[in-house]
Amino acid sequence: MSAMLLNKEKWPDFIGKLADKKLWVPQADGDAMRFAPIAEGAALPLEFSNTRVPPKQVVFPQTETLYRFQLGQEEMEQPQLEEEILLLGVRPCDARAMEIVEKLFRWDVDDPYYLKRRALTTVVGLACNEPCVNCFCPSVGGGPASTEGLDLLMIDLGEKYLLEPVTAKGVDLLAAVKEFLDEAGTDAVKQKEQVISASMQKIKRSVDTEGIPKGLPGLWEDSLWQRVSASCLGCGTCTYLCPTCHCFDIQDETEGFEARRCRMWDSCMFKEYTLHTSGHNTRPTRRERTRNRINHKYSYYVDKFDVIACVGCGRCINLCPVNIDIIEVLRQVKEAL
Amino acid sequence: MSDNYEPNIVAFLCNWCSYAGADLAGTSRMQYPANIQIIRVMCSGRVNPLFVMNALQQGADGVLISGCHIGDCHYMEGNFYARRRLGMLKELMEFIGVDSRRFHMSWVSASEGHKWKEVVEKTVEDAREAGPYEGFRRRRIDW
Amino acid sequence: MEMDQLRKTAAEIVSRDDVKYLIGWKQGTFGYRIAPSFVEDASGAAELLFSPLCTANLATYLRLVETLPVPRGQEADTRKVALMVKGCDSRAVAQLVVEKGISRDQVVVIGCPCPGVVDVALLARKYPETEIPAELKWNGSGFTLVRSGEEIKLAREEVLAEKCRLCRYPNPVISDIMLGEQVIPWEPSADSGVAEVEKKDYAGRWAYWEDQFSKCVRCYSCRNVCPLCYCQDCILDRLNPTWVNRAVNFSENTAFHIARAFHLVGRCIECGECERVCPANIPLGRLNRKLAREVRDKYGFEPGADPEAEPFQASYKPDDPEDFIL
Amino acid sequence: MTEKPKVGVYVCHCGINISATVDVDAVAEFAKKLPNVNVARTYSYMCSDPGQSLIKNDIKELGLNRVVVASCSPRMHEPTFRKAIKEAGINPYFLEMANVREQCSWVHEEKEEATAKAKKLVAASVAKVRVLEPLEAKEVDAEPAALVIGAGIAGIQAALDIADAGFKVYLVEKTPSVGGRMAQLDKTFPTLDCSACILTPKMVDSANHPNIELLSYAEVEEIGGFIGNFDVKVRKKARYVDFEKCTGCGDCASACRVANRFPSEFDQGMGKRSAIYLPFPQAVPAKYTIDPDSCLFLTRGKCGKSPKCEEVCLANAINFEQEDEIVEFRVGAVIVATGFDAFDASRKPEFGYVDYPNVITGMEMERLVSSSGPTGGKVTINNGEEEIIPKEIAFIKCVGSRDKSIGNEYCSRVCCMYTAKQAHLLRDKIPDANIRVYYIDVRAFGKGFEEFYDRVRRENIRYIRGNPSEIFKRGNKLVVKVEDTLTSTPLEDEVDMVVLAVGLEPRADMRKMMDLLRLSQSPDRFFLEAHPKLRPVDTATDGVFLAGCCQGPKDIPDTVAQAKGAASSAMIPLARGKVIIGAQVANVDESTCRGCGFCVSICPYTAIELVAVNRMGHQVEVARVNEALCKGCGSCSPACLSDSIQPKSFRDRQILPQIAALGVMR
Repeated sequence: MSAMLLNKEKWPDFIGKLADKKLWVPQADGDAMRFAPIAEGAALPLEFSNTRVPPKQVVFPQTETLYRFQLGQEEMEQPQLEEEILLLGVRPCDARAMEIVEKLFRWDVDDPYYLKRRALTTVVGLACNEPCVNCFCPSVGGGPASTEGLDLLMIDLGEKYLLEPVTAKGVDLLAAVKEFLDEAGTDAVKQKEQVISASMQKIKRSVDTEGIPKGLPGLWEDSLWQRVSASCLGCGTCTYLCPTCHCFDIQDETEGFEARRCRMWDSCMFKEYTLHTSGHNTRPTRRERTRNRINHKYSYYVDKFDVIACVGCGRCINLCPVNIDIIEVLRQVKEAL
Repeated sequence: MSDNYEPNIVAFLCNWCSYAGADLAGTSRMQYPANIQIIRVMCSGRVNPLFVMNALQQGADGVLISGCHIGDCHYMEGNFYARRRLGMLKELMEFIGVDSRRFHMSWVSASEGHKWKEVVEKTVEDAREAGPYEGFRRRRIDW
Repeated sequence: MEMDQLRKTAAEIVSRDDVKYLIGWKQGTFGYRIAPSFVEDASGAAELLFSPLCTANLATYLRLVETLPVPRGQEADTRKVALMVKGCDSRAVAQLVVEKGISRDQVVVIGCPCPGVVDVALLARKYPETEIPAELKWNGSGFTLVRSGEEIKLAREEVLAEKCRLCRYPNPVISDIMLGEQVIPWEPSADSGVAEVEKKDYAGRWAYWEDQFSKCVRCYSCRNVCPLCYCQDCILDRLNPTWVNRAVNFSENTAFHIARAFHLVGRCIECGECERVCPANIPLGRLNRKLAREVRDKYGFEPGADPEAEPFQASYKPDDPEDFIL
Repeated sequence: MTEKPKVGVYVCHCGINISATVDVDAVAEFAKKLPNVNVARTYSYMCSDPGQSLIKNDIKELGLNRVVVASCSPRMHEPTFRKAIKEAGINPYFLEMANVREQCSWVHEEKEEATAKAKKLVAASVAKVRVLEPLEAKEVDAEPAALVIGAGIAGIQAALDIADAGFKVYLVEKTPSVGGRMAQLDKTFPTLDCSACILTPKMVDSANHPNIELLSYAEVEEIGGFIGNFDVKVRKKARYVDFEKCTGCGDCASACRVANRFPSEFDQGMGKRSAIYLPFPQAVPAKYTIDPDSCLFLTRGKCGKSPKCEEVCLANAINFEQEDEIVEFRVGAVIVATGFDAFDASRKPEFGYVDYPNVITGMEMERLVSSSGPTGGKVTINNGEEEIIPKEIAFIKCVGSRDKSIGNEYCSRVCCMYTAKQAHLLRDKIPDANIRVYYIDVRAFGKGFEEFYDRVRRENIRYIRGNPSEIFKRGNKLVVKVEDTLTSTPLEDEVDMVVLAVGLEPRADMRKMMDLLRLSQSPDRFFLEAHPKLRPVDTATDGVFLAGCCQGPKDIPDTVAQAKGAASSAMIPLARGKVIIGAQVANVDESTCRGCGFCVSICPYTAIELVAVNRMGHQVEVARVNEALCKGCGSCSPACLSDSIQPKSFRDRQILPQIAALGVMR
C-alpha cells in the first residue's frame, strides 16, 4: 500500500479501530510529555518535541519480572507475554534507537524478553516538524523523517496526517483502517518535503563524528575526561532517558519468604555499576564512567555493530542538571584527536 | 473493603517497659484482639522510623511503637529520640496520605498491663476504621 | 556584584598555595544553562559569573568528589576548596559543618548575596531557549534578559524560582569573603505548593503522591544533587538489608522517596535542587519543605542556620511535641 | 558463618497454658514448611530437662545450627535456652524465641485466631534466626578498689564493709569532716542512743582503716570508664593548713581575729565559729580548715600585721600558699552516698520561719537539745523580746513533705519519729511544758516505732490532727492557726515556740553527680534505682550503687542496711576480678561510617567516640564503640544515615525480615 492521508477529524475513528492492541501515546504530564496507555478517543498531542522518557520503556520496561518463586522451594512461575502493543507518535530518533538496541539483543544469544515484546509491538512514528533546540539527529545518521525502526511514519501536514507504511506491519495497519483514509497525491508528498526541509533548517546543532570512533580509544588518559566529568552528579538521567542505553541489572527481590527475579535498567553512571563484591571498583570515579558512556556510544558500539549508539535526540543535553553537553564533549574529543 | 477485614498490626516494643507490660497483660490474662504481633527491641530508641514504612509496604495495616514513659527509659534517653523521630515520620506519612489512624505510639510501663490492653484495642480499632491499607503496599504490584 | 571584582577575587584565591580549586558558575553551552566550573587558574577565573541563572547549589561538590587511594609514598592533598555560595547554598555548608561532613577550615566560602534566581524551566517556557547562550541580569526590580542583542525586561514575580519566593536567607550565613552588597531580605510568600497538598484529605494526598511517585525513574539525581546526601554507601543502594527494592514501581519509588525525605529531616536547607534536577518533574520540594516547616514550627530548629548547632537528628528537647502519643 | 542455616523449631505446650488456646501441632506443621527449617516439634514443657534434652539431641543428631523456641516470654526463659543450646555446642545467640504464651495464648481466646497468630510469630522468629550472628560475651579485668562518695553514715558503713573485705576504698567527703547528718543528731529514735556515741567510733575507723584512703574536703571532678574500670579524678580543696603538721589543738581558732563571728554549719547557724575552724569537736580528721570565704587574709589579703593563726600555731601548720590538689585513681565500683538536704522552711512562708526567731526547724531542735550544742543542751528561745524557757511548744509535721504545692509528694519517713523523739526530750528538759504535735497522719511503721510513739503520747504530749494554715505573732506569743480536723474546731493556739518537722529533699547539687555517673532521678527527684524492688541499690549504670538518703528518705537503720547492701553489690566485680561485657552491643562498619558523630551525641553512655583512621591514605574520622560501655540499646542506629552503626542481634537486616514475615504471612 502506498502513502495515505488521514483527516485529523477522523483520528478518534482511526484509533478506535486499533483498540484490539494496547495503545501507548505521548500524553501531557505537567510541562512535560510521557508515553502512557491511551484513554479511549484521546487526541494525539502535537505541540511537543519529544517525551522525557523514551518509548524504549514499552519494549524494554524499566523493571521486568522474569519469574516468581518461594524461598526454599523449586517451582517457579513466569509471566505470560501476549498482548499486542501499538506505539503511536514515536519520534524517528527513538524508533531508530530501537533498531540500534535490537542489534545488541540479537547478538550472541537472542534476548527472549526484548525480542518478544518487540515482535508484539507495532511502531507508528511521527515526523518532527519542530525539532528541539538540542536535536542533532542528522549528524548521527538520522533525520526528522527517518523511517528506521518504524512500521509506519506519520507526517503532520496541518489538517491531515500523511501516513507512509514502512514495513508489512505498517501496511497491515493501514489496511485495517482503510475506510478512514484517502489516497495521498503528489501535493501531499510535496508538502511533506517542504515540512521536512523546514524542519532540517531548524536543527542548529551538530556534531562532526568523523574520526571519533577510531580515535576515542587513543584519548583514554586525556585530561578532557576529568574536565568534562568534574561537574557530573553521577545520576542516571542521561542514561535512563537515552533511547539507546540498554544496560540492565538482575536482582532477586524478596518479601517475607516470597521472591521474584527481576531485571531492571541500570546505568553505567552509577557507582555500583562496576562495583565488585570485593569492594574494588573498576571505574572508581565519574571520570571513568563518563569516559565509558561516550566510548560506548561512539566507539565500542561502532566496532561491534557498525553504528553509533546515539541518535541525536538531545535528551541527555536538555535534561542534564549540570549542563554536561554531549555535543560539547564530542567537540572537545575532536579537538583532542 | 471486604467485610471480614481484620487489620494486621505490627508493633515494636521496648524490652524493659512495654514488652514487660505486654507480658504482664498476659500473666494477668487480660483479653485483647489477636491482630497485633510484637517485635521486641531493646529500646524504643532502636526503632528506625523506616521500619514503619517497611511494615506498611509489606503488609501491615497499622503500626504501633511503644516504649517506657518519658523519664523512665531504661537507657535514660532512648524514648526522647524515639518521640522526635517518630513524630517527624508521622508528619511525613500523613503528608503523603497515610491515615494517621494507622500509626500509633504509646508509653506503657512494665506495670501497665491494663494500659497495654487499652492501647492495643485503640490501635486495632483505629486500623479497622481506616480499612485495609493499599497505598504503596508492595502486593499491589502484580508482575 | 561586579563580575570584574568576582573574577579578580577568584584569581587571587586560586593562586593561593593552600587552595586546590574554586567551584563557581560559568556560562553553559546553550540557552539559559549555567555550568558548574572547577577553576584552577586565572583563565578559569575569567569565565566565572554570578547571575539569576545560577540556580545550582555548588556545595554538593564538597562531598561529591571521590576519594581515591593515595599512592604509596605520596601525601593526601589536603588543600582547601573555594566555593561560591548563595544564601541558601551557604546553609548547606553550615549544615555540613554541623555534621562534620566538612571541616570549616577546609573550605573558603565566597558569599554571594542573592536577590533571587529564576526558574529556568519557567523562563524557557516564556522565552524558548535557543542554541545560543543567553544572559540574564538583575536590574533592581526584576530581571533583564539579553539574547541575540535584544534586551527584555522581566518582572521579578514572573520568573522567580519558587524556592526564592519562600527564601528567608538571601544572604550567606557563613562566608570568608563576601562579594557585593548584602541584599535586604524580602517577606517570604506562603508555601502554596505545600498548602495545595495539605488541603486534600488522606485519599487525595495519596492519589496525588502515587501519581507523582509513579513517574519516578529512580535516576537518583535528587539524591546525588543534594548537598546533604553524601553517604559513601547510601542505604538505598544496599542489598543487605534491602530497604528499598531496585524494582522501579510506585511502591518501591514511594519507599525510596519516604526514606530520602526522612533522612533529610532537620537537615534539608531548602535549596530546591532535588526538584530542579528531577527529570520526571516530581515536586520533591514540597515533601522537604513540609518537613522543614514542621521542624521549624514544632521543634524550633533551623538546619544550616548555625554551624555550631546540635544536629536535629542527634538531639532532643524534653518538651518535644508528643500530642500524638497515646 | 557461611554455613547454611539449619533451624529447629520447638513449640511448647506449657502444660495446657499454650496448647489450650493454640493448636501447637498445627504451628509445628506450619513451621516445617518455612525455609531452612529442618525439624519442628512440640513438647509439654520445653523448659524442663527432657524438653531441653529434646533440643540438644536434635542439635547433635540433625546438625541444627539455629533454634527457635515458641513458648513463654524471652524475658523468662531466654537464658535457659541460650544455656541449653550452648551446652549442645552451638552459639547461644543463635536462638530466637516466639512469645506464644504471654503475648498469645494468655491474651486470646479464639483458638483459630491464636493459632494463626502463633504461626506468624514463629515465622518471624524463623526469619530472624536465619540471619542472626554468633556472639561472644567478653570479660575484662576489674580494678579491686571502690570509690565511695559521701562520708555520712551510709558512706562510712559502705567503706568500712568493703575495706574489711580486703579491698581498697577511696572515701570522698565534700566537707572538712566525715560524719554527715547523723553527727548533728542528738539522740536516735526509738532507742534514744546518743547519736555521736555510736557514730564516732565508725568515723575514727573510716579514717584509720588501712584499706581506706579518706579524702575529706574533696570533691569528685570526673569519672570516666565503666564497671571494673572507672577512672576517677578528685579535687582536694586547699585547707590552708598543713594536714600533716596540724595537731588539732585549736589555738588558731581562739586566736583568730574574727573568732566566733561566723555561723557554724554544724550547729545549723545557731552557734558560731571562727574563720579557721574544726566543724565540731569530734570531727574526723581532727584537722583545722580555713574557710576562704570568711578569712580576712584570704578575702582581703591582709589580716592585721600578720595573721593571728600563723602567729600562734606552734606546729607551723598554717600555709596560705596551699593550692587545690588533683588526685587520680582507678576503681572497679562506685557507691553514691551523698545524702539529702533538709527542706528549706522559708519555702513555707505562712509558718513565719524567716520572721520569728522562735519558729525553728527539727534540725535546729537537734542542736538545741544536744549537750554539745550551742546552748550546751539548755532549751531556751528568743521570743523576739527576750530569751525564755518555752513552756508552750507546738510541733508541726509534714513541713515540706506530702505537699504537692511545693512539689514534694512523698513522705519523708523520719519526721514522725524524730518529732516524737524531740517531744520526749523536751518533756525531759522542761517537765512542765505543754507540748502538742500537729499532724496529718502518724506513721510509726518501723521496729519499735509504734511502741515509742505510744510511750511519748503517755508522757502528756498531745497529738492534734490538723495541718496549720498560718503562724502569726500576738503580743509575745506565736499563734498557730489550725483546724482540729477530728472535732472540726478551728483553733488559735498561743505558743512560745514552734518546731517545724521539716522533711528531706534531694540535694540541690545532685545534678553534678547525675552528669558524672549518668544517673537518673525518680519522680521524687531522688536518684533512681535500677529496679524499685529487686535492684534497689543498683543504678542503670553498671558498677554504680546507691546508699542512704540520696536514693530516698530513710532512717539510720535502713540507711546502714542499704549501705551494707551497696557494699556487698559493689564487691561482686571486685571479688571476681573480672566483669562480663554484654555481647549484644553496637557495632560500626568503619568502611561506610561517615564520621558525622550523630551516634556519639546520642549515646547516653558515652560509649562511642570518633577516632581518626587512615582510609586509603586519607585521614578520616569514624565512630568506634567501647564495648564495655555500650548497653546495646540501639538508639544510635536509627540516627545513622548510612546504617553503619548497628546493635548486634538487632540489626536492620535482622529486624526487616521479621517485619516482612509478620506482614506477608496471612
